[in-house]
Amino acid sequence: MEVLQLIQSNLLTPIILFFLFGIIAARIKSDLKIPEAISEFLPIYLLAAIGLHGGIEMRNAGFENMLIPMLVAIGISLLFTLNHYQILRRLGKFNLFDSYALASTYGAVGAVTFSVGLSFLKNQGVTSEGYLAAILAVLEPISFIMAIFLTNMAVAKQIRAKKQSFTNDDVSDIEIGIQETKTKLSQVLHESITGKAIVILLGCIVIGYIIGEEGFSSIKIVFDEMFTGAIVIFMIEMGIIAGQRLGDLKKVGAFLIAFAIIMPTFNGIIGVLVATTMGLSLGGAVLFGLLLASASFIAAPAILRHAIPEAKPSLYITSALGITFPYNIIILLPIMFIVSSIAHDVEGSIDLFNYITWN
Amino acid sequence: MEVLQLIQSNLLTPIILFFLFGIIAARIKSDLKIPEAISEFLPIYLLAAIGLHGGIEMRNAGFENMLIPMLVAIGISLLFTLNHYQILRRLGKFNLFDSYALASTYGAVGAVTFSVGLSFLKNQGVTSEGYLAAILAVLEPISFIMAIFLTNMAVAKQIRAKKQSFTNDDVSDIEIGIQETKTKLSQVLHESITGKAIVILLGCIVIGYIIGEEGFSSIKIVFDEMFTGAIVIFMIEMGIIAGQRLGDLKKVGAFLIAFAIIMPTFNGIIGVLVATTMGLSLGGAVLFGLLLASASFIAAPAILRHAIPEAKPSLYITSALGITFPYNIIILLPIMFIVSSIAHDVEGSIDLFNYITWN
Amino acid sequence: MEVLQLIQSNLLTPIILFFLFGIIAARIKSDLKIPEAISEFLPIYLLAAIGLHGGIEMRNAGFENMLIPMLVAIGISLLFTLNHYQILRRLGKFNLFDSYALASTYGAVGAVTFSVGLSFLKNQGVTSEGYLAAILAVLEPISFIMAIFLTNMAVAKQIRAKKQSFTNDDVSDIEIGIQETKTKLSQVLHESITGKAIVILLGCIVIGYIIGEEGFSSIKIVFDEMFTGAIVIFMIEMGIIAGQRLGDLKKVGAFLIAFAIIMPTFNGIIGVLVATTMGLSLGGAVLFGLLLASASFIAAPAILRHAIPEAKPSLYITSALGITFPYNIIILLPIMFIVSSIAHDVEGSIDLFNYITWN
Amino acid sequence: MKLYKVKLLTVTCEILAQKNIIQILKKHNITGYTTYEVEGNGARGLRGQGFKNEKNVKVEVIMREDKLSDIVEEISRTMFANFALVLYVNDISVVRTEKF
Amino acid sequence: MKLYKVKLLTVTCEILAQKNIIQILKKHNITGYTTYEVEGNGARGLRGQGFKNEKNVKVEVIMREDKLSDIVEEISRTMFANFALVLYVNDISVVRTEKF
Amino acid sequence: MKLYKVKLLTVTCEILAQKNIIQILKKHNITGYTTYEVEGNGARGLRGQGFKNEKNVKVEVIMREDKLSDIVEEISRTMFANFALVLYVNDISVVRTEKF
Ligand SMILES: Nc1ncnc2c1ncn2[C@@H]1O[C@H](COP(=O)(O)O)[C@@H](O)[C@H]1O
Ligand SMILES: Nc1ncnc2c1ncn2[C@@H]1O[C@H](COP(=O)(O)O)[C@@H](O)[C@H]1O
Ligand SMILES: Nc1ncnc2c1ncn2[C@@H]1O[C@H](COP(=O)(O)O)[C@@H](O)[C@H]1O
Ligand code: NA
Ligand code: NA
Ligand code: NA
Repeated sequence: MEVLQLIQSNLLTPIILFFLFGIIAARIKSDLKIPEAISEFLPIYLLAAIGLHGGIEMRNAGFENMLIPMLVAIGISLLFTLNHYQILRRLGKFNLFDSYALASTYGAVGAVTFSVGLSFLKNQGVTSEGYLAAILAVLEPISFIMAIFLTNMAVAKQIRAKKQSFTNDDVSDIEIGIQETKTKLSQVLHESITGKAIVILLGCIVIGYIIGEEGFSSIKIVFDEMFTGAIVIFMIEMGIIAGQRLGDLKKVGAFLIAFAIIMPTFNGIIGVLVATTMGLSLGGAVLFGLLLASASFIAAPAILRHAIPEAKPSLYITSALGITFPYNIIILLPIMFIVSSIAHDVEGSIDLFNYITWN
Repeated sequence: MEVLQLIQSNLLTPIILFFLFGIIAARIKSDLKIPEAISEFLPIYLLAAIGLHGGIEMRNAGFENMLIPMLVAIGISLLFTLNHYQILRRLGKFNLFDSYALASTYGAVGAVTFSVGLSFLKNQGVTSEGYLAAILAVLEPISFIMAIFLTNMAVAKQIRAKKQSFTNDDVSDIEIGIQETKTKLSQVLHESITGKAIVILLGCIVIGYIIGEEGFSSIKIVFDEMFTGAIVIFMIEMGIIAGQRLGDLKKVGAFLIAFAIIMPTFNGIIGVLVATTMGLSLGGAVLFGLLLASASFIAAPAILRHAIPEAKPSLYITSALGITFPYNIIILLPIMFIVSSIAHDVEGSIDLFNYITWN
Repeated sequence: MEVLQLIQSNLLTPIILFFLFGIIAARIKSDLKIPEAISEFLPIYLLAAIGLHGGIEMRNAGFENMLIPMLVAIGISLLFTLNHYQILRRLGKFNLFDSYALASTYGAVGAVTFSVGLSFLKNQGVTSEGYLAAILAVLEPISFIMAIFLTNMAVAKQIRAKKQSFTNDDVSDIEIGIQETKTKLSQVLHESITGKAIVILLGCIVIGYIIGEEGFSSIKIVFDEMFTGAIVIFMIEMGIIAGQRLGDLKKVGAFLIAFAIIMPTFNGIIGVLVATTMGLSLGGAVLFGLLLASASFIAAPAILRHAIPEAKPSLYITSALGITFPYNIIILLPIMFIVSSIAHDVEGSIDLFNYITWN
Repeated sequence: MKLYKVKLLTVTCEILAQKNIIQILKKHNITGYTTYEVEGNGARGLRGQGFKNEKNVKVEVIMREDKLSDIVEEISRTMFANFALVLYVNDISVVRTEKF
Repeated sequence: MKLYKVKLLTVTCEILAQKNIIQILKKHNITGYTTYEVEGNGARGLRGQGFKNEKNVKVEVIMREDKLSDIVEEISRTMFANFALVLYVNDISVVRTEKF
Repeated sequence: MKLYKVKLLTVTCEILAQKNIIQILKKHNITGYTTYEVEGNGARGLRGQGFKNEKNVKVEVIMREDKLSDIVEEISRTMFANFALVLYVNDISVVRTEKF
């Protein structure tokens, strides 16, 4: 199937249609809204389902092969975060705070995006490695911690520089600054790791691993069969919020809009290729790419607002939810699927150059 | 099956029993309550399910035949609204505002009633035309717009009359009045059309039409199989609210109580017969009649409170929810089903007069 | 299967694992939380499902045999409440108010515990008598009413004693005290009986009885198939709340901790044996025992806070939810299952003494 | 617009004490009040996590000065000992004194 | 810390009247306000059970004294007759008067 | 009933700033406060749609006058620049001053 065709058929799945519907509802200023309690519950539910599914898969297939992909994911994630920072600070001329906040928003991962990816693969009849849920959990805090560490280092350096130019005898303020940085970092570390997303995800991976297919059977209807229906409801709300944010796009500016499309494409395709090289399956490579392509729009604000309060949330939320998320699930996901198909075909039969013409 | 028998068997279905249970819970002053977030979410869910179902049906069966029933429904709806007004104002001696508010409440449609109707037909093993969901969506705002238009015209006229008796040179106030009317009307129009009920209903009809049976399969468990279970839960809350309102019946008065039973019966049976004449199926005619018989108790207050603030909500909510809704789903629905059966039999085999005796 | 083995396999079921997960989430101070509307709705849903199930069973199996078990349950429940009071007041040295409050908390029943018991039996492939749901409903208020009656009597007596030592001519205050007691009692009686738990439970038993298997089929997916999935979600929240309370264990003290484990064990095993004697099935006897073993932690505070405001809720909530509930569902439930198996074996084949060695 | 001085009594207490407060108000012939659920911290610890019954509620009552003292006295006497509860009084101005 | 005297206007009304209040505020060039849903009892009976639209809302507006009178007058004139509504004014102190 | 004059500090701010406010209170040895979620509009635009984290919260603290100034100063200094936040002070009367 060709890219455009796949994009088109993806566009016509319930998940994407409900998302677009939500955007339209927001644009025409409808009062439609999923009640807060429901839209707060749905991500918990989705993460629980992802975790259980991952845990059960890991029990079935083992997780010996998990270590290398996880370490590679962490490494790439950190590299990408640094790369984002350089691009945003130097090319984009964003200030220190916004640059680090945006860099880590795009270095982090989006659990909702991952859910949509899982559903997409299910729809294509393709499976994936269960341990990717574990990688999702581990990647969550990584880029935040790095960005916060670097921001605080940079701020401390600035303070130090300023101090030295004024007086030379009084360094206690700098020490206080560094001390504060440490406190902040340990707080953020704690907040990240005990954040509900990671806790429910890791917890359910462990539970899924313990109970296996058999124990799962009694709750399968809720945590498996209703999965897509639940995403679809959540997508209405995501569409509404994204739609409300579209008005802020002018605040975001052309540079960041371009960044929010090009960067995920680059990160995602690298991800697919690296994953393929490490031996992940066709579907697994797509999800691995999606992890790297995705930006965080639920966890990010909660962490960054405390850690880098100087950064403008309107920038990082709007670009992650208003641009990157729709782009990722509508366009990039099919693209990565084709790339992964080609890459896996290559490995199997060195058919790369003939693929596009003949298939 | 005879009317009484059908009413009785309808009375013993979960939907009706849970509704009655809710009423009892309210009457004995129990603190039972469905949490607000759930009872706000359920109508959205029900409308989404109705819309998807309608859209899928329309894709399967086409919607060429939709136009005439829709135009007829709109026409009848407007006629009925005017008729209600005359009855309420002349016979019922209600003031201008209450008359128009009540007239449009009964001219409008009730989405919850429609859900119950769909479930009733499912229970009887009878299908209906998918495009009725579209008619539901279109009828929603029609009678409100008309009632508001007429109310404002009437008020403007009154103001004009008053002015002319005092001074003759100053008509600017009247112009302001008319201007205000226009503003109000365009506001109400916007509010109606972007109101969550219509938006979710129309949106889901379109989505259902696009995805069809096949695309629906992944969300079928949530939006089809759980439908009756969800209604049942919503019926508890509807029963509770209706039960709380029963105490207000004395405020409503004997005339309005009679109106709230006789009018829907008249409207509904006309609706069934007209629909049969237009060639709708047995089930379709029942739903068409139900649309005309139903009164709005969720959308109405939201619109009327702004548009005709002088009207007393205790009148129109209490009569629509406390009397007409229970009457419609418990008694009128089976009656209309019998009427539709007879009418369809007639068409097939001219058996009308023998039907009641022999069947 | 041996006790330890059964406890272990019970420990690894989703229900228990999610509960433990909730405890851990609370202990590491995660911000994970099931939104309030959901965790308020779930007990209503669970009770509705229990009621419907019970009602349908009663229609199938009749309820002629219900009377004696119900009367026996009431009698034992009252006896146990008095017994708890004596132990708490004399051995535990708690004050009058705390003693009565705790006595009735443990004399009352826990609907959540009962849900878990039903799921446990389902998992073991064992059925139970449907009328146990009715006994659950009736037991709810019994011990509260008794405890409140006794507390108020005791307080009135104290007041009288005090008065008589001061003046001899003025007894009006005592009469006021007794009058107040009566008012309080009738209030509590009304509150208990119209409390949402009992209302939904009894209502759904009646509805289940009326609709039977056939009428149930359209809502079976929601009220039967999703049951365990829903419990599992509720267990997260129960675990979180229990986990938050673990810090209060020192306030509870060693005596009450011991009481919260020994008392249910004693009550539960008595319950199993009595039920077996009355001819209940293996599963029915387990549930009967569980009713007597369970303590109330949702209904209790709502009633006791009004009826005995002097009693400390931190005592009765913490011990019932933080100690007894986990103990009951993790350890006592399997123990009672073994006891019931032995007892039922005995009846069949007098195999008691050989059972433990050979099986 | 002429404004008239009245009092605003605010009671923050555990949700299960709301009924008692409203009974006291009724006893003093006051039927107008506004309530909403809140969370809080105080001498009896953090309130608002866990069961809904363990949250707090605020009850706000606009009233004329003459009733204030008795009501405050009765709430203090009957409820301070057993319930998590804080109350305070505010001077406010309203348009329609006859409503209160 | 220097504090400046301003006014706090609080309007408690039925939820469907919130739009009207905010329109009046906008007309007087006030765009800052805080709102939250509440329940209540008053001349028009218990509000807060039943449909969400039958709850109340509180609208709180910090403003300078000069605008207060006109706004109170307009709300009184256009809304007292048809809506369940109570309003009151409070004297408060703020740090940044330029915000209001 | 004797009433004593104290202060009521009200902070309306974005939900994610609540932690900071409570930390500041703790630093000044204040552990009693009441909080609730609200929506609002102001210089930083409409707040309350969208994600829960984008709502506001009100933090209300009854305290004696002597602590007020320092706390207001610290909140102003550390938070006005980066957070959507409004604060105001009210004169109120309470029964039990020893609680605050
Ligand atoms: N200083 C205070 N300022 C504002 N609210 C308070 C204060 N102290 C207590 N509260 C509220 O009153 C409730 C009961 O207080 P307490 O009885 O001290 O636990 C708390 O949960 C808070 O909601
Ligand atoms: N005396 C009062 N104190 C506080 N709030 C009140 C009072 N009277 C009315 N209210 C509030 O204002 C709303 C409308 O009042 P009413 O128009 O009198 O029904 C009520 O539902 C309450 O929320
Ligand atoms: N004039 C005002 N009156 C009442 N609340 C306000 C006012 N201005 C701002 N607020 C509240 O304070 C929040 C933050 O304000 P701002 O920083 O101006 O965006 C708003 O979202 C409102 O909830
Ligand atoms: Na990423
Ligand atoms: Na109608
Ligand atoms: Na018990």
